[in-house]
Amino acid sequence: MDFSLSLEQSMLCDSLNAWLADSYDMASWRKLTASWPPEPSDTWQGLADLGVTGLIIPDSYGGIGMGAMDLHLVAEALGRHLVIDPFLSTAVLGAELIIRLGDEAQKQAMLPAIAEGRLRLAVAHAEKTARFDPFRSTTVATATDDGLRLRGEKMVVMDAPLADRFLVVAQEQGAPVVAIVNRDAPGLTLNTYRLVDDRAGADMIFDDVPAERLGAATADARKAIDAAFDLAAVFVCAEAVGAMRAALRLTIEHVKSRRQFGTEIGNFQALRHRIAEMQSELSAAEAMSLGAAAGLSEGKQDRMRAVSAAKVQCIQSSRYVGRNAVQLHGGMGVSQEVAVGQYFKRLIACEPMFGDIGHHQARFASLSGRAA
Amino acid sequence: MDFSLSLEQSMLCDSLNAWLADSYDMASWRKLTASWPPEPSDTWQGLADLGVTGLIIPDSYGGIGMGAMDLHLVAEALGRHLVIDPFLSTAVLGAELIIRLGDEAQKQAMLPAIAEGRLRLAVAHAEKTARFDPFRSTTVATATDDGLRLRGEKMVVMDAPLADRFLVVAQEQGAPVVAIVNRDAPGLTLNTYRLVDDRAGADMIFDDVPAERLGAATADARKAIDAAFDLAAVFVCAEAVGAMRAALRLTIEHVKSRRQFGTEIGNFQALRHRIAEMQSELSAAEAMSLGAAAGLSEGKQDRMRAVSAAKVQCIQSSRYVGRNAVQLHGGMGVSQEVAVGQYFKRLIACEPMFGDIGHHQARFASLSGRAA
Amino acid sequence: MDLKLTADHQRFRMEVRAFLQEHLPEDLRQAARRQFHIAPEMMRRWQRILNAKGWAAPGWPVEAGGTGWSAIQRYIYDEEYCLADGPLPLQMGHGVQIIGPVLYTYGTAEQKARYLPRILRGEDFWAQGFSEPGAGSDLASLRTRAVRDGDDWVITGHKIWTSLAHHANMLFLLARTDPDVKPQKGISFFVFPIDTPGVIVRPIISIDRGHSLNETFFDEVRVPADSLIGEEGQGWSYAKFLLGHERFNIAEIARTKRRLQRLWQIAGDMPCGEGTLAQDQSFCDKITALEIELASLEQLGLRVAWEMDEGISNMQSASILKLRGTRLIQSVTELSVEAMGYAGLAFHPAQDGSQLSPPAPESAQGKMEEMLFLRAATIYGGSSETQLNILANLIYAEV
Amino acid sequence: MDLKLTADHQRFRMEVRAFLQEHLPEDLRQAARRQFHIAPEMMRRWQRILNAKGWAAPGWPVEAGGTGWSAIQRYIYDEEYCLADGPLPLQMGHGVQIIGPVLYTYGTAEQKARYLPRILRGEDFWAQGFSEPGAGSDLASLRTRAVRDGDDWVITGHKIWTSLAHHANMLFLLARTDPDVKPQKGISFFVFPIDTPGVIVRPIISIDRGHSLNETFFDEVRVPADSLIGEEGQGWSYAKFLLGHERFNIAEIARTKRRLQRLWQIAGDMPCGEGTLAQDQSFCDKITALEIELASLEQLGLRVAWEMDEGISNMQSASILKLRGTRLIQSVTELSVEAMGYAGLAFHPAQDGSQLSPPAPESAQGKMEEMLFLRAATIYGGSSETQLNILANLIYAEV
Repeated sequence: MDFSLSLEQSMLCDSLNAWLADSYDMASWRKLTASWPPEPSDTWQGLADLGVTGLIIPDSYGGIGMGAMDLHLVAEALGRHLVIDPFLSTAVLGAELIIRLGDEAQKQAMLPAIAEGRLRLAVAHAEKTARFDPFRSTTVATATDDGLRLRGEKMVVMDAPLADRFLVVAQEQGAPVVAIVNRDAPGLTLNTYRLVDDRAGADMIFDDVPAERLGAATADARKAIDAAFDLAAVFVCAEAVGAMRAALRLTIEHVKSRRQFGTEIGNFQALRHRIAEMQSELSAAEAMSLGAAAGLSEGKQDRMRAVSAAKVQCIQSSRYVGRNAVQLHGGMGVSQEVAVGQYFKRLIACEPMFGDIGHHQARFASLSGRAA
Repeated sequence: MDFSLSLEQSMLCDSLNAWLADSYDMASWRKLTASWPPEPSDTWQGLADLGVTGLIIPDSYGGIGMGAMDLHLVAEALGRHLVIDPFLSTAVLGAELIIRLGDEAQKQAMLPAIAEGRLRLAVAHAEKTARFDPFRSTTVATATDDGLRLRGEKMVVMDAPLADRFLVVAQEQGAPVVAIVNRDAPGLTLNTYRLVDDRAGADMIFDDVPAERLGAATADARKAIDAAFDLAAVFVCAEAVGAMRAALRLTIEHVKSRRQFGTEIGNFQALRHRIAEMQSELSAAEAMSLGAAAGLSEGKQDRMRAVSAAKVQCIQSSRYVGRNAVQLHGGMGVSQEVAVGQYFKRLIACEPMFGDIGHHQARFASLSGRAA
Repeated sequence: MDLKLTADHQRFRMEVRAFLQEHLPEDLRQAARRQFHIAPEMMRRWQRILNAKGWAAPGWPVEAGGTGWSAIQRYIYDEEYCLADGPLPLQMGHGVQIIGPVLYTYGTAEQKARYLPRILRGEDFWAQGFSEPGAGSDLASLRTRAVRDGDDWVITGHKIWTSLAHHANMLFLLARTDPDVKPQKGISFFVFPIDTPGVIVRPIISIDRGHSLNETFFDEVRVPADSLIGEEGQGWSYAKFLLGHERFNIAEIARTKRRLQRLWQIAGDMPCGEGTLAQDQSFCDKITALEIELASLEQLGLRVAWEMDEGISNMQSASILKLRGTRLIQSVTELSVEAMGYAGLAFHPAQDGSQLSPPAPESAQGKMEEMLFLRAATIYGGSSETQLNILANLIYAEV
Repeated sequence: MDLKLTADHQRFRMEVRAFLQEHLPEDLRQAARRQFHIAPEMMRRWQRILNAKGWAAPGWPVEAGGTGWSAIQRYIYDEEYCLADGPLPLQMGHGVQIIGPVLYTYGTAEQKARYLPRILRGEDFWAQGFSEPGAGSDLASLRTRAVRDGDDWVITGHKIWTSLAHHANMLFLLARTDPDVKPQKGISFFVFPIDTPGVIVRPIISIDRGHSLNETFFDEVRVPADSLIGEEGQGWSYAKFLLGHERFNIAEIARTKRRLQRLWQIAGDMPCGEGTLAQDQSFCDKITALEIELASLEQLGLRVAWEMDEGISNMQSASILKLRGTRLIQSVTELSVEAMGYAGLAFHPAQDGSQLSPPAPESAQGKMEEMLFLRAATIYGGSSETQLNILANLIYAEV
């Protein structure tokens, strides 16, 4: 057991943090989120140049082959800076699905491209008729001579407006399948919109869209999707931890600078205690999130239990930290002009991703041994 | 709509409060609760002399025929002083069951005796196998030529060690029945113990115990029991409101008198806010409890909804007020020597009575119209 | 003690319900359901309909042109109004609820005649200027000043949170007219047209991407002597006069009752497992807990309404209502967002128009924006922390 | 970073589990399950068993007679110990956990030789005298004084919350030896037999009707010079040295894990509707929420254990563990009482004997008493409010 950073991890964090401080300060963030529809920015190439888009991609496919703990560090840093690049969609969920499910040709075609920053993906999994269960998909894939055909609808596909290709979770004769769809595929319609945290999303309609199956027809797509979603959920937890840390820091700076009734408002004991409780929530979320990252390499039962506990804890902590960060900023907390509100919205956006508090509490309960 | 006290109510409150201040101060309370097994004290006669044991009993049976709102005032006062007399068992639940269900002879025999302080009752309704539903009774009543015979067990019969007679909720061929049992009935065993709040209770075993049916065999015992239990639940809410009020008052006095770090601890903002939140909880509980008392005369649906909302709100408020009252007293809060712990325990004792928070939340939900 | 509504009250409720059923336009109901910020033109139309009925100002006395209703009648009216999806009255500016009462209580006959009828008819749209940057709850520290110059006052300063100032044609504000007395004294109350030279309104976009808030700058704004309301130096006490009633309104009990109905609707529209979220026990438990909190708040609200009618001033209850009411608003709006799942992430204020068919069901439209904007509910009108401070003072003074 | 326990750790866990399975007496397990206060005779017997195994002092270094275990090993040991229903070590007094570390760190060779073996063998039962009436968390304001008189010290004063002093034969306390320096200085650390003339122990019965707390009075208690531990005037810093580790223990993570298992058991034993409370979705949700809180606390605890082994002092984490751990203790014990329904009301401490067959199931025995006593968990060892004060100071100092 070792909680300290390895040399490799320290170097990764240092270079990433330096780049973020430079390229992703609040002013840059505001510029990046100002225009609509969103345009690909050179921040993506910046992340690729740092190696992080290939973080979990094996060396043999041009990545650096690091693990979940390393990804946790990266996610925290990205969350601290409210990064809006399609990192989760491409370098985490997309890459993991390809690694777990793709055939050799697909890996060769896509993984190095992700590592080098040449490929952006979006993963279409949510549907109006299924709450958080990707296997309740009503999007149907039909096998034809030259691949698959897709019919159905997906909603809130994060990063879709920026994606070069899509990975679509569908069902083929009742079994889950992941289909690769090109952006310019005939029959594909995108309705794009901002997400609440100023990332980009879209609803997608598939009207007999040609697609390619990810991996062999015999592969266990269910298992791969389950594992990839758990990795993605931990990424979201870590991102929330980063966002909480930044929101708390902004709040402390605010209460220490703002004066009322002749003193810094940070001196009022009720606010001091609130700050302390926020730190306590952040610590609990961070500890559990790291624990879940470690748990990803355990057996399925332990993995799912740790991930669900982390998601619930992180949502609860996010709510406490986010709400109080806004509250302690006073009126300016609800203004777009002040950064804290953006962190609040990122934390809100993290809630439903890969299962909300109700979903994961129920999953945790179903996995718990009720020992005597 | 009128929240003010009538002249009659003011007089009742004044005389009751004066008597309580005199006969039921903390020193007297400690004396009353010191001995075990409990002995009937003259406080019961004191309450009868004030007229309150006959509060809900009609004039025609020697009572003063007042209503639920008046009872609420009395319950609050009794809660403020942690009264341990069998008031709820006798003058509320017992009297109400007799009023609703009893035949003329039974009313004549028991109601004036209650009003005059000559009769103490205990109502046996809880069983190990049924959580809060008196109609899941496994205590069986069998009709014989000269009344009923009872077989079964009851637990936690409040005030049983002090009771002259028992009203026992049982079932007779699947239908609920209330049976009157004399203290000295053959086949009856009592295992007595203190309750957590220093009232007296007992488990009861009925081994072919002779009993008398309360009311006619054709009477609707279910309806009467339901209504009487709702009245009792509101009484418990009001008692909790009184106990909360006293606990809050003690706590304010404590924080205003205790000094630390060179100032009254009550000046610390975190404690000031806690006190304010306690008052807010108390106000919400009081408002809802009074609303439920008013709701007792509405139709069954509205009555049950108001009572359940009140019980849930009062338990929640009790928890907040009780826990913080102890906490703000510091170490002395967990000592028997200091009054606040006794209030805490009374509030704990109020929780399960006539349905706990889970029971009433579920009941409320089942009654709620989910309007579109 | 008799806590039931009378038969007269029930008849009144039926009258209100019938009127709203017939006269509240469907487009306004829909707008009120879907979005937090409503176009001023729609609000003016509605105000004219209310005025034709004589209900333009539910809180005013008859002689000022109001309904003369008791507080309990207003409580009933508000409940029916909210359940019918009536738009938030403040979307019509601060004329009816804030400046009206100040004018008919402290204004001259001439001021009343000039302003009150225009408010009733929806002709004037009023913005308020109380808060200042950096002052927060410390209202007495305000720095905007008004200096007497001949027959005029010259106002210079900076206000913040001037709601809807960009729609308003009239403005009222507090300014310091005497810097030499203690802070609460020496503050006066002014009203004037917002297009008076020297007034600059700058929008503040809130985190819901909506525009209802503004900063307002006053650069030597010259207004005539009769812009002063009441006595010079008494502005602070007039403002305080408003606060108790405002806290009652901010608690939004009836509106939250409607929000809870909407929440059931959303839950019923969201698939979950084999059924809907409204069939998910764990989620239902969360709604039920909020319904019970609402039930006790309704009881508290009725008591406060009765006290208002009896002339009993209960400062504790006003703070408790504000405190609990705004927390409940936030809990209900947060749970509404939770109900939406992924669909809540799609962010599309009406003015954005960036998509065709929203992923969230009709019942949930506007709920994310509402939740975001209402983070401010525990901040404006005296923050929760301020209410706790006030409460503690009142409680300690009693014991 | 590698957050997994090693294979060595797993082997250690198995060794502990096997030992406890074989050697922890069933009557002690039962006592630990059923009641909060355990007879000293039982504890002494257990201490002798542990000592025979060499595990009498898990936290001590080998040279002092301890196990020399790392903090992570101690964490694992504690978990196995609690899951096996081992009795709370503090029921054996404050020898192993509190005075031992002070003695082996600051005591003279002679003091170590005299006291440590007797602690290990369970021969001495130690009580602590830190708190004073009216001082609360303000430890530095203590007023008990020790005055040098020839070769002796003469101690006069009044201590409160001297846990288990009525079972103890030895006592340690803090007393002021120099009234003229600033409050934190001038405090010294003393140990002496509790039967020294002038010591009077008065019981404090707690709201669970149990007796573990006392007030202790010192009326010119004369103790020899070597009763002083370490340097004169350094007592405050020795006491502070203990606090971090104590906070870790007070969080009772492993014991609460066991409490949650027990809670499932109680729920399974309580009928509810057609089934049991363990089948009631709403109740299960409440347990699950606490299990998740425990899971994150376990992660936090492991990190703190690792930091201890690395020699990293993290004062924030210690306070956070105390804060969250004691809240969780209270939530779990409260929910255990809630689970009992009516049966919880029957109050029967072991010494009462007023009834034959308790209405609550075996799994729930002692739960009401435990809940009541543990209201103190957020008060002792630095109240929650104190932890928040400490935390805020540490956080502000960082930014």
